[in-house]
Amino acid sequence: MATRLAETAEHSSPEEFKKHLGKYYVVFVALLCLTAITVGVSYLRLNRPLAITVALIIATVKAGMVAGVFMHLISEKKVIFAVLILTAAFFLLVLLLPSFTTFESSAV
Amino acid sequence: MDETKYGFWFPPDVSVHGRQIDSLINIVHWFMLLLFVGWGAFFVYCLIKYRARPGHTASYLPPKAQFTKVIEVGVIVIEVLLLFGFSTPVWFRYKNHPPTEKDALVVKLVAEQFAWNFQYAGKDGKFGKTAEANISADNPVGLDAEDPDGKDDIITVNQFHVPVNKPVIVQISSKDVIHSFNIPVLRVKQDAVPGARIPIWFQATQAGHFELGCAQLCGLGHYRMRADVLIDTPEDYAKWLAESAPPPAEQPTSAAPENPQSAPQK
Amino acid sequence: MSVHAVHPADAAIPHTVEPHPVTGIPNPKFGIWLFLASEVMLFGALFSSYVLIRTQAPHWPPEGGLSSEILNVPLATLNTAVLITSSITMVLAWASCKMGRIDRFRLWMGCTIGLAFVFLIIKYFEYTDKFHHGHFPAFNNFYAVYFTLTGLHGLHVIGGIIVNTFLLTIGTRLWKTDPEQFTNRVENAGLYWHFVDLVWIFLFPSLYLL
Amino acid sequence: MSASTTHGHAAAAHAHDAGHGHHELPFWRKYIFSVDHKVIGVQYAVSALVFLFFGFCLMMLLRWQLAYPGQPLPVIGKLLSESTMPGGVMAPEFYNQLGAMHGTIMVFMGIVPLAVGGFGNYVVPLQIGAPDMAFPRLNMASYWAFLPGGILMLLGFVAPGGAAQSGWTSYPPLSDIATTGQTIWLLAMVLLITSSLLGSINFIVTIVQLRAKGLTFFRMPFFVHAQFVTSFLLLLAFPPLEAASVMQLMDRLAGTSFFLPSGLVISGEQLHVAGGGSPLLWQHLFWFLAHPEVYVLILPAMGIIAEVIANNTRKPLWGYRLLVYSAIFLGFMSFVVWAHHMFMTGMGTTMSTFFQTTTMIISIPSVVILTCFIMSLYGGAIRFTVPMLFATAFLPMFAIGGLTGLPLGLTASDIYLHDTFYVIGHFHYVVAPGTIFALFAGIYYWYPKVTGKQMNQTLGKIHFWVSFICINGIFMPMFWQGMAGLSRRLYDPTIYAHGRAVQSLNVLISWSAWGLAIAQLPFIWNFFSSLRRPKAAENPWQATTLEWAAPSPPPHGNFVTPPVVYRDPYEYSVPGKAKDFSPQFAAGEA
Repeated sequence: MATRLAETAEHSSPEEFKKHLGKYYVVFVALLCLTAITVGVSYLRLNRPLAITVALIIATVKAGMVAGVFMHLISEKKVIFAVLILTAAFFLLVLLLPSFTTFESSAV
Repeated sequence: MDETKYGFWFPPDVSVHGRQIDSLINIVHWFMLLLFVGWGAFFVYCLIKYRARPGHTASYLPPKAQFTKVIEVGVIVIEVLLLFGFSTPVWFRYKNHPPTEKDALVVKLVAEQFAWNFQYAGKDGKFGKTAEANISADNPVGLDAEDPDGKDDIITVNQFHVPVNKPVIVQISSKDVIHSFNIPVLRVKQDAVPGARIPIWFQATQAGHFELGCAQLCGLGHYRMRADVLIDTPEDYAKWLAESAPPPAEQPTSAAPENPQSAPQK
Repeated sequence: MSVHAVHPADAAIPHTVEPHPVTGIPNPKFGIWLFLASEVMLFGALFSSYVLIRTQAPHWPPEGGLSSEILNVPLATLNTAVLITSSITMVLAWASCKMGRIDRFRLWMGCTIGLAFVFLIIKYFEYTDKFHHGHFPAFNNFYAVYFTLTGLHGLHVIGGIIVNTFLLTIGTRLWKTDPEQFTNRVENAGLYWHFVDLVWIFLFPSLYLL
Repeated sequence: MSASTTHGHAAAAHAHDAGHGHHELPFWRKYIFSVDHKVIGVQYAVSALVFLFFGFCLMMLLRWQLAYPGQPLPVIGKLLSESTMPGGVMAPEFYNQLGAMHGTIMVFMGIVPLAVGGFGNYVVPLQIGAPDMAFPRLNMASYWAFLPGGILMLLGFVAPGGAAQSGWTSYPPLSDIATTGQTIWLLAMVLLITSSLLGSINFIVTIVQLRAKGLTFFRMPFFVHAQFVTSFLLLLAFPPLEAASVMQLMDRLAGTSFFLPSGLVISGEQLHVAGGGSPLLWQHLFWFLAHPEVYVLILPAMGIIAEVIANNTRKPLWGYRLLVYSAIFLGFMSFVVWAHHMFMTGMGTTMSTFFQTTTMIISIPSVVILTCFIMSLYGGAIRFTVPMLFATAFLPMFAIGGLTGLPLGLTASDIYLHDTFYVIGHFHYVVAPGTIFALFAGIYYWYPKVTGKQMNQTLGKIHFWVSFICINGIFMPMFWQGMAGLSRRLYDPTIYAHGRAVQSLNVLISWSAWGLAIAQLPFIWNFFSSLRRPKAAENPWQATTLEWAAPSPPPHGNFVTPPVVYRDPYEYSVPGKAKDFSPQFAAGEA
């Protein structure tokens, strides 16, 4: 019963499936290293905009790995991507538009 | 106050930029009426002509209707015209080309729960520094007593004297909640947001006694947050300035006219 | 032919377990991704408020100094490592189900829950340390943003703990009758858990390091 | 081992009353904590109608003060407590409570649960041929998050200091320093938002995953498309308000100052908070939700109108695909227009131009949808049944609502019209003669499906005509009040000269409002008395959509045999067919 279970996923059999476990460990180590890097970079006291971009790039890479590998987004179906892209668009809207509007306000 | 001039449609317009706003509103309403009557006529025609009655059956095929596309494009064209032909130019000119502080009367306004406190620079043309710390019942704008510029400042509560035919800049702020500086006859409205000082300007074209109201809900006294707007001829304005100027130096606190409002409750 | 041991109403709902022929996913996975989409908007609004308040503030943190001096960065780095580890143990718990090893599942899921508790305990120390110095959320907007964002994230961690504990204890009964549905449930709990880790991955640098 | 094909399983569920193959549910599991989408739909609809009526009564009280400022209310004035109506005369803070709670109750506890919770839950699974919603227990959870939220909101009235009184928009700093009623408002809002969030997940998964065989995306009735777009609005727009409510709760309870700028002086004393917050932040997050929210109010109504118009013109909808694309475009655009509510907060020229442009763009899909509806009348054989009366009245009323949005969307004219009674007239025309008339049409249209009994048509016509006259009597004069410059939310408008000039209109509006209340009596009587009328025909309106394939009222599991869809949703008057309607579920020759 367990073997048939494994077939439903794209991996063929438990042994086959075990080979795929390797990538999770790789991602795990990569995440720890990137965390160390981002903390290390923060000690360099870079100027404000550079520090923000570096930290954001590292965080996005880490997030990409978690989402892509751990959450199997790489092999996910089209309908999930459609929802996520729509959400990403509105996420950016809610993140940036209020600040732009307040920044440009004519308050003296 | 001449009550007869207020009716169902626009109240009198006594500001320079008011004419553009009124014309835009009128044009938009003509466009709306045109659309509504056109739609309405076709709508009623369909209801009558295609009502169910013996011998009349519905037609399965949709009518070949090109004219809806024409109407659609027409609506889009008119909206673009309204937007970039009328609204944005008026708004850009209003926001980006205010009168310079040199030739305009600058008035600082601090709205509070249920009263408007106006601060005029007085003869020296300079405003005294104000700080929230020294706001009290008889010092509503928190004028700094030691500051020499502030000695001749005139503080009025719910009395807004403005010279006619002269640009006026009002720097609007609030000390507690959001209010909204609204003078319908001058076609002026601006939220008074605490923590920010937002300038607006207008130029009155006609002397008279008008009203200023609060347009943003600000608590239980929101409805009675009314002030008198007195657009004076130059002589009257000069006379008022002289009368209400605080007596020179030895009087430290500004002799603001007694605050008619009782201490405003929260 | 074992009928689902699930609620009778569920039995009649197609695609509760087997994927939909067109979309290729079962209902619960689609549902959890939609839930994560709404969570993205929730934390998006909180980050938007953080960005707006911070750009408006004359200087940040209001009392001067650097956020990395006020907040304990080494402890937070450890916390990030704890959460990342709990993510990998979650994946291994799911993988154990895939390989039919319910005992390994219990081990890895237990680790995930344990690490989640470690995360909360570290947060507890961080919070109490600030409270000792009188730095409550009302102290200034830096602490208000810090406590609100990490507090709400903490609540999500607690939510994850509750779901994972259910799966580890009562939930495993489903393994005997319908292992495939149980594996899907573990996977969906995993998706939620990775999302909570993902939020922390953005929260950590923006609050502590910038 | 995998479970038998669930379709076969559902087929076994043909027993009319008992559930399929399992024991009969106890009363409380069948009607109170039920997981059947139909029972939950009725629960949502009935509680929403009760809340709607309560919100309506608040408005009737409020109208007394506006029509006769300062005069004691004859009877009811004595009944209410001294703190709210001292000596029968309404206190200003109670007036603000009535205004704030009227808005909140009608929007979040009246129309959304009726349109999405009630109609959506009941009709969508039936119209796509599904046995139930994708997550029945999540569906139950969403109702049982809604009801406590609704009751908690009403409990605000007994809180010390009364209910929330900072408007349904609760702008800080006023809402931050308000009495405890505001905290209750925030907690109730979090519950209501969670309910809508859970509901929207259920709808999207159901519509995508559980459609019957043959029911492709463009064969779904427009009502299902409208609910699909509405669910995405609920899913993605609500969380930011939940975050803002959490922040305002922190402001009020933990003393933070997210929305409190520094240096506030409240009634004479310094406010001892850290400061540095921004009041406009709340407005951004609130209107980020509230504008998609108003499209959540109108889209299901458009869905109902499409169903009723197609059925009663005996003709396929004109431009069905145009309608679907417009609804989707409307849903997307509703996320980028929100700041046209904030033109007067000192906004710069670039952002105000951006939001003016998006506001003009969003008017296009509404115009297209309305044109499609009116073109659907052309060439039909229009039966003026009661649902059709309401749907016919919806079209011009919604047109007035939409058109009066134009001067408000342009910044220059908004300077004058912002926060006046013109705005009140604008959004009420879209919501009252718009959405509520569509919901009445829906009730009359689907009542035979829900109860198996037809409602009395003459009582329906009386209800329609009196409501139609009174509702226009209420909202049309408001445009003139707005043009005269009368601000909204004023406890006593006669303080201002331009208020006194239009005070006579206030009396007309108030009497129309009380007339509208009387007009609802025949409806309420009709709604309950029709339960005892004889059994109606299986498909009384001779409709083509899938919900009429199931018996009325449908058993648990809905369809006797899972329906198969053969054609488009509105195949009426197909040439060469015996009957003038060919249902989607009927095989080839019907």
